[in-house]
Amino acid sequence: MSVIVRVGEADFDVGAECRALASHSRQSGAIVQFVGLMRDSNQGDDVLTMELEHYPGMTERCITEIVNRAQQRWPLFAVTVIHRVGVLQPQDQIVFVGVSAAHRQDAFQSCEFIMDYLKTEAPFWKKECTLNGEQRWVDARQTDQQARKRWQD
Amino acid sequence: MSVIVRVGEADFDVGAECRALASHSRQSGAIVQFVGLMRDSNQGDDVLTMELEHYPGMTERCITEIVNRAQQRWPLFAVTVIHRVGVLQPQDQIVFVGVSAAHRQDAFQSCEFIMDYLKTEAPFWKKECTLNGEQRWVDARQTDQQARKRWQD
Amino acid sequence: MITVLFFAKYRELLGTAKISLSGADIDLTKCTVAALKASLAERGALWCDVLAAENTLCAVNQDLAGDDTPISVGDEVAFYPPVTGG
Amino acid sequence: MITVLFFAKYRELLGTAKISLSGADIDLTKCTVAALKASLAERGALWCDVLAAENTLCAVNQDLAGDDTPISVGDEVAFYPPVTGG
Repeated sequence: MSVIVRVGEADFDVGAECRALASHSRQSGAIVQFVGLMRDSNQGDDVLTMELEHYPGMTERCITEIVNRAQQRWPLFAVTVIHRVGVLQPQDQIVFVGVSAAHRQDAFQSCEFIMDYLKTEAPFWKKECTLNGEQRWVDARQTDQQARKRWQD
Repeated sequence: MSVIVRVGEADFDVGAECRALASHSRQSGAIVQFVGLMRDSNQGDDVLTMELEHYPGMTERCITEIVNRAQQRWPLFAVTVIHRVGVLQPQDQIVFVGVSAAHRQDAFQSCEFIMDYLKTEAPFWKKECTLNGEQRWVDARQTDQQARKRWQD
Repeated sequence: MITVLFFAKYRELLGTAKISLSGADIDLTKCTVAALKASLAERGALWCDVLAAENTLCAVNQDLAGDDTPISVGDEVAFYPPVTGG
Repeated sequence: MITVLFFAKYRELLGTAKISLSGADIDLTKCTVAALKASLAERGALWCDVLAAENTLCAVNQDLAGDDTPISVGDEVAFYPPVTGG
């Protein structure tokens, strides 16, 4: 099982990440990849830029722990999680979660599981700068909490 | 809503497909991509090559119809489905399903929905050539039927 | 005239990918998938096996069809085993 | 000595990212998250708001912690609002 967790300012190359995920086993039959992008508006306001703050050290620990839990639930060959920090523009890539498994159900479920926990546990915070100059911290969404709770039933 | 359906011998570039999916809306916040790969063994036998046969014309119609049903269930910005035919080697890419939406739950669910229907309705057939020279048609899997039935409840 | 296609394992078993049937072969004025199956099954044991198999799928003009689906002159009918793509 | 970190909105509200507390500031022989919160809340209304907020999260040595979690000399404690990454 190969686990890669990267947190930093650098962008990522989805094609290269997919090839890397596929390379870990000749029994890999299913790769599921999630890419989160910055949207150009939120709550009715145009958003010009976004700044992502995190808790260095804890973010990597937290994501690695989430990936470990996913491994215990599903048979996986490889997992890659990349999360960007710093200043981002609309349509920039923010987050990548890629999973390789023998069968697609395991790949879909584990990828969604990792995203649901990342959204609710990993210490990242978004601050938006809107078109009218307002700077505001993005509020956590109740729907993300609900999405995570599904996995605990 | 942009829909691309491609069936043919040509390989595909996951990175390029991801960029294309992202380009259709500045409100796209979530891209989910499934890539199906050829495994190097099946039912305990080493597999040397695989040949994919299809029903030209009907495959494209059938996949387009599946994508239309997905669009009716979830708000999507873009969907790309690519399926290869002809002779493939282990680790070759077979199928790509990519979906772009505002929110990740819609992207995950619609991507999995499209794969589950594609696996059980689209007229493709796999023939394996094993290490010991046997040529055999791959049997349909009961688990794929069950996966599809979830969406009908 | 109707065109009948066979795919994958069925194409190999029957040794043919495509046959054409005219009004001389089958009554095309009130034809259905069930009637076509019955007519083709008369060609021999292999044909009977393929067409009677519970999981044999049929498409008429590239849409999934059932036994009651009508078939008219000019239609394209296909018989095939459960699909295994993806 | 313990280190206390604040992130995001809390860092801005309190005007500080990091403070250090010694045994002179707080009893470190039997300290918990709850005791640290109570001590910091005495610094003023803003501090009280941040530390009393129901959804304030706390990590001790980079692991999620509850009010009962013990804090010892050398620990790194962080307070932060609900996360919004991904």
